[in-house]
Amino acid sequence: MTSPSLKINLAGLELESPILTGSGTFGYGLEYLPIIDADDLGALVVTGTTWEPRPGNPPPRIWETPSGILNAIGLENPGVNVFIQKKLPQIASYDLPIIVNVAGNTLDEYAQVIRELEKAPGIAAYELNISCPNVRQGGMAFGTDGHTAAAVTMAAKSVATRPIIVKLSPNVTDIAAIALAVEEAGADALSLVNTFLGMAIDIDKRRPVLGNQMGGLSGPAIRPIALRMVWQVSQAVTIPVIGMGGIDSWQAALEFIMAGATAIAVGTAFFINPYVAKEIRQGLLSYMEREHFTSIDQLVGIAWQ
Amino acid sequence: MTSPSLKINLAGLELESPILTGSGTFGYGLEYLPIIDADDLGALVVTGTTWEPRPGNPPPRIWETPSGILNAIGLENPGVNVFIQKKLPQIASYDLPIIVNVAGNTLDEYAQVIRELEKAPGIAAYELNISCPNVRQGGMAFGTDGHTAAAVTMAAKSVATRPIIVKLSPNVTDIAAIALAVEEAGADALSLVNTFLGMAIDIDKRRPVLGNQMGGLSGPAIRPIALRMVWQVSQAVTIPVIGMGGIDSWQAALEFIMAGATAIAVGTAFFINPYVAKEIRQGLLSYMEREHFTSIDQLVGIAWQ
Amino acid sequence: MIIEKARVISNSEIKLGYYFLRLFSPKMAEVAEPGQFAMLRCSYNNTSDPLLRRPLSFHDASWKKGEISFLYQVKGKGTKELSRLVANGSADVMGPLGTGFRLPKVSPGKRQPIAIIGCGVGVAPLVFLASTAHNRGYEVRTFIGARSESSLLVDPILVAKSSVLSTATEDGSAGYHGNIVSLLRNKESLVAECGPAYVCGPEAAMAAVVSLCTELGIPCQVSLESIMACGVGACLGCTCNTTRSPNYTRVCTEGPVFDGEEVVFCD
Amino acid sequence: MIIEKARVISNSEIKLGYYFLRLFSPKMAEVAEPGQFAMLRCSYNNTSDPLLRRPLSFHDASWKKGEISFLYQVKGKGTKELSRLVANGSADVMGPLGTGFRLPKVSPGKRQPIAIIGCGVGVAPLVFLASTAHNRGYEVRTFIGARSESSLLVDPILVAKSSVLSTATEDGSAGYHGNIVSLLRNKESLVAECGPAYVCGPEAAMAAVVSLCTELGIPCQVSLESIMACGVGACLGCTCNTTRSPNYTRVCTEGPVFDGEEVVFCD
Ligand SMILES: Cc1cc2nc3c(=O)[nH]c(=O)nc-3n(C[C@H](O)[C@H](O)[C@H](O)COP(=O)(O)OP(=O)(O)OC[C@H]3O[C@@H](n4cnc5c(N)ncnc54)[C@H](O)[C@@H]3O)c2cc1C
Ligand SMILES: Cc1cc2nc3c(=O)[nH]c(=O)nc-3n(C[C@H](O)[C@H](O)[C@H](O)COP(=O)(O)OP(=O)(O)OC[C@H]3O[C@@H](n4cnc5c(N)ncnc54)[C@H](O)[C@@H]3O)c2cc1C
Ligand SMILES: Cc1cc2nc3c(=O)[nH]c(=O)nc-3n(C[C@H](O)[C@H](O)[C@H](O)COP(=O)(O)O)c2cc1C
Ligand SMILES: Cc1cc2nc3c(=O)[nH]c(=O)nc-3n(C[C@H](O)[C@H](O)[C@H](O)COP(=O)(O)O)c2cc1C
Ligand code: FES
Ligand code: FES
Repeated sequence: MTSPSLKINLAGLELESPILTGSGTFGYGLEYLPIIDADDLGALVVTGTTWEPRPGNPPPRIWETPSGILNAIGLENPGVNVFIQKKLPQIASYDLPIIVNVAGNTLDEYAQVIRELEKAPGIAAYELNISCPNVRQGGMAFGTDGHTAAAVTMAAKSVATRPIIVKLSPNVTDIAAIALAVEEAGADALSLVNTFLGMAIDIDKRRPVLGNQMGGLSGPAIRPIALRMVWQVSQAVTIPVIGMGGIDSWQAALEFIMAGATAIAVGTAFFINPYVAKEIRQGLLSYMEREHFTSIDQLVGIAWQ
Repeated sequence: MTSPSLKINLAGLELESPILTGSGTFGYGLEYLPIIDADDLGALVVTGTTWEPRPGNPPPRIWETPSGILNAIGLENPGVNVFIQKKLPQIASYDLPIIVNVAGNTLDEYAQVIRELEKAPGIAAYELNISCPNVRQGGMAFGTDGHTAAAVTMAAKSVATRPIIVKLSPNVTDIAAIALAVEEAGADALSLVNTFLGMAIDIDKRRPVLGNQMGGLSGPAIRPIALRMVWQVSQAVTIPVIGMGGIDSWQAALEFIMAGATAIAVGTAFFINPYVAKEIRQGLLSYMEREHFTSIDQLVGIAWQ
Repeated sequence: MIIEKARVISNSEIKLGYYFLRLFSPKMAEVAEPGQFAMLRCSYNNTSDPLLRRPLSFHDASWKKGEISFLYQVKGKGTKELSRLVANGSADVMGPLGTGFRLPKVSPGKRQPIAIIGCGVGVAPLVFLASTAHNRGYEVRTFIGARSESSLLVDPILVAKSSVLSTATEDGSAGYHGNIVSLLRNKESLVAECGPAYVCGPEAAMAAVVSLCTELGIPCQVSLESIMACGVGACLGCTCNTTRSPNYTRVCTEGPVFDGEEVVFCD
Repeated sequence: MIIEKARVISNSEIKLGYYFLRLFSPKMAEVAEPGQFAMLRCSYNNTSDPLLRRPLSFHDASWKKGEISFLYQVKGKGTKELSRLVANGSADVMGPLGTGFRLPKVSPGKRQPIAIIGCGVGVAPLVFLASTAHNRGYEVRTFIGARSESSLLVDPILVAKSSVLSTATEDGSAGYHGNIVSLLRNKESLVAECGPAYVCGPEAAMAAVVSLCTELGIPCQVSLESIMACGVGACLGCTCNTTRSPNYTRVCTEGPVFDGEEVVFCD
């Protein structure tokens, strides 16, 4: 018997593995790729990129909570031009499809960043971050309303020749409705979820712990909610869904795939276990062999089919 | 020096302690009150009560997740009449203010249940459950829209002589807006949060784990999100807020109070540690003594004041 | 009901993946009854994963020694944490909980035979029952099944208290070659004389044994499992389907022991 | 950078609340440098609270023995979990990480004095530095401060490698009565001759020592702390304010050791 296949087609991209990196948790890959096996990954989703360089939020930026972390990085990044000139050539050497996470303050800024990225080679797709909870104009406002979410999507589509993945915010009443609006606006794929807006208070200082007061909650704590959203959205739309939120094992990855995710992304878990992508890949393969699945596609959405 | 005071006034109710029980996690108090010290509690919030008896959802109803649990009890309860005749007289012996959590399928049902409860003695207030995620018509639909939330509140106010506390759903885009709508509709206090809609998948059976497919996530996992909501809501409204979501220690309770909660409720933590209310009470008192606060009121919202 | 941090007397791996935990808890030892259980906290130092306590049946309780014991299989993260308990450390334990086994009334002077039927780690609660029954003058006939030798738990107390002890494994690696039902059929005459049969094991095995008991015309009691949050009846999370009441029944309070015929097994 | 499950050689409480952890990790022992750190996983068996690894500086590393060691204070749930590690168990460790201390270039034959200034558990990373410096021919002058005797960590290696070792406690329960700055002022002539001063301790103490060094005209290096998620530079979570770059600087990668004058201490 030939070994089962983990290949997927994601909005036209042929990926060798359904395991992606969560934007912002893997930097530009330059820290982790030297120590892990790039073959375990299907694509690299890099840190949120904006037009101008951004300094990010004041520290502290990270706070641990039960089974989760709050982060308030605040989209620190060197801006799209430095990204193209300095970072992109370095990542290119790893021969992985690169998906650039794009953020902006205005509709125009999203389009502007993408226009710039269009000129650069070696980018597979864009992921629109309309869901960053950590900067006032960091996107979350765009992601919590169907109309604006659709507007950003259209603005991006109108300038992009590469696929547009829209990353949804979980801080909404009806994520399926927003997913549908974004699909109608032309999105090629969806990714969900970004972090949940949360906070912690330092009871000695009697002030919020984070420099930015609020931050985004990620990690295993949010997994049950993220999974529910993937379940709802993947049944509502026809475009593929990239599922994420607290995935730290092959079992958790499989839950998301069975709930309807075509691909999954690992974020916070890399911090604790840089080998997690390999463990997930091997776990999925063993499961498929044991249960006689030949292609990972057969498992996508199997829990509601 | 006299010892600091934990007394609070909650929508006209004078409570000896700001520590309440989360509805549905403490039954009718009959299991826990015999083994703990009732004096640690300010009031007893009993399980959701509906007009008709409800059998609840098929098992499994509970599933543990990282630092949280999913529950899909489905409002199992004997109905308002059995509650009044059988349960209420039993609880009354503990001499604690009793807050009845009320749920219904329709606006009328909420009113109908309250009308019935109005006839019974020994009830301090009502908590409207417009946020139960576990039954199709269990309230969450009422709690995710400002207009319907206001309508339920008005329906309840029109028949109630006792204070109305409205329990908000966290499964919304803008919880402060819903809080405001409910305040305008006449609510005397707010409680938040109810559970987050979530799910888990059994990868062996390839089906959702819970009999009801989805359930409500509670426990420490949700604390950062719940705290953020209490922070936002308590700054938006002028009525008092009862904060809850993952409180399992005096430090966590204090975070909610500093974020603006006049009272707090403990839910899931009772399952693990039935003595948690005492630990919270003693911890708050020691903190206040150490830091020279004379009344817990002085700490309410101190983190944003 | 008692909640306390009890001193660990010992916690040792008696067979690969199976642990035997002894706690010093005189108060609980005095009141615990066979078939009742305790909820053990698995997280310490303010950590919250694993969050919930885990239910374990009393394997034995001795008011003389002030000791309670548990026999458990390491399954997931809760029992894995329990396996890290060390002698003289402490275990946060809450119990006794639930409604245990009921022994039949017998005519004076009669040595009533009862059947103890356990599969895998289902043997755990039956040990306490066997020794209690034996001490009260019943004759204990024990039938133990397991997938294979590695999960066959032949407890020394059971051996000591039983007049008959038969074992079976599905793969034939020890005892009779076959599942628990075929073992019981093989010993049918011994079983059919018994007052109640007391059954604990995987749900499918219990369902099959209940059918057999009905066929043989003997009453039986089963100890059910269910995922539990509170363990005391407050959360309504552990309900199972029975013919007893109009609605669901709480395993932690009305159970975990039920009459075989009132349980609605799902298949 | 290495990630491995290293065998625990020992993990013992050397002083109330302070532990000394020795791991067998030949690969890490060979490359670790003074001032670098490792990230230790505190949760096992798929539990996720505490979630993040915890950063600990190398207290020592011996490529000869294939051993690395850590000196840590139990603060919260992560270090509490670490304190449960037992000999022959394993610890999941990732390192070496970060940029460590830099020793000054010295003219051949000269025995350059350096100052080692540690407060509380801030002593931990300085031990490795002291022995390395001593072995490379520097003269090590050591100044240790603490709130009181119970948190004064006078490490035997430090004692052995230092030509001068002075201690101070704020409450006077041991050594000089006063804080670290007043101790240094008291020994000003000894300090002022030093090549860099190497400082580690609470932020306020480090800020005060940096001022003093500026005043005395000697360079200094400080080891900063920050809450870290990844420890490798990927998450941008650990940044601190420095004069070095236009933006924030990562403590885990550009640091944890910085030149005293480039750090912007917040007060
Ligand atoms: C009344 C009662 C008495 C019990 N007595 C014993 C005993 O004496 N010895 C013994 O070894 N086991 C006993 N069990 C089962 C034991 O409680 C579970 O094996 C244990 O809770 C699993 O926890 P875990 O964290 O190791 O596994 P988890 O990681 O939580 O789960 C592993 C597997 O066990 C199942 N499971 C999880 N929690 C429970 C639960 N509360 N009840 C049943 N299944 C569960 C899950 O569905 C999963 O498939 C008893 C259960 C009950 C309800
Ligand atoms: C580069 C570096 C090297 C270190 N070396 C040592 C060492 O050799 N010995 C030693 O005892 N300690 C050292 N620390 C500090 C140690 O990492 C923290 O004490 C530890 O992470 C606390 O974890 P906890 O779970 O016990 O406490 P928690 O419950 O997480 O927190 C307790 C307190 O510690 C603070 N804290 C939490 N995480 C960190 C963190 N990552 N860094 C700083 N403060 C934190 C919190 O704000 C809180 O006030 C070092 C820190 C860094 C950044
Ligand atoms: C430190 C950190 C930085 C992040 N930065 C970004 C970002 O720049 N853009 C983005 O779309 N999502 C960002 N995220 C969200 C993650 O990509 C992911 O959606 C989220 O963390 C949930 O997945 P997880 O639980 O596996 O981490 C960030 C998350 C973390 C923890
Ligand atoms: C088992 C269970 C049953 C619950 N039943 C109700 C209910 O009947 N009515 C209600 O308003 N909330 C109900 N809740 C929600 C809790 O009251 C509380 O809002 C929520 O669990 C968050 O708090 P916690 O994290 O402290 O548990 C229930 C929660 C649990 C875990
Ligand atoms: S476990 Fe809570 S009612 Fe049974
Ligand atoms: S801890 Fe992640 S960048 Fe420093």
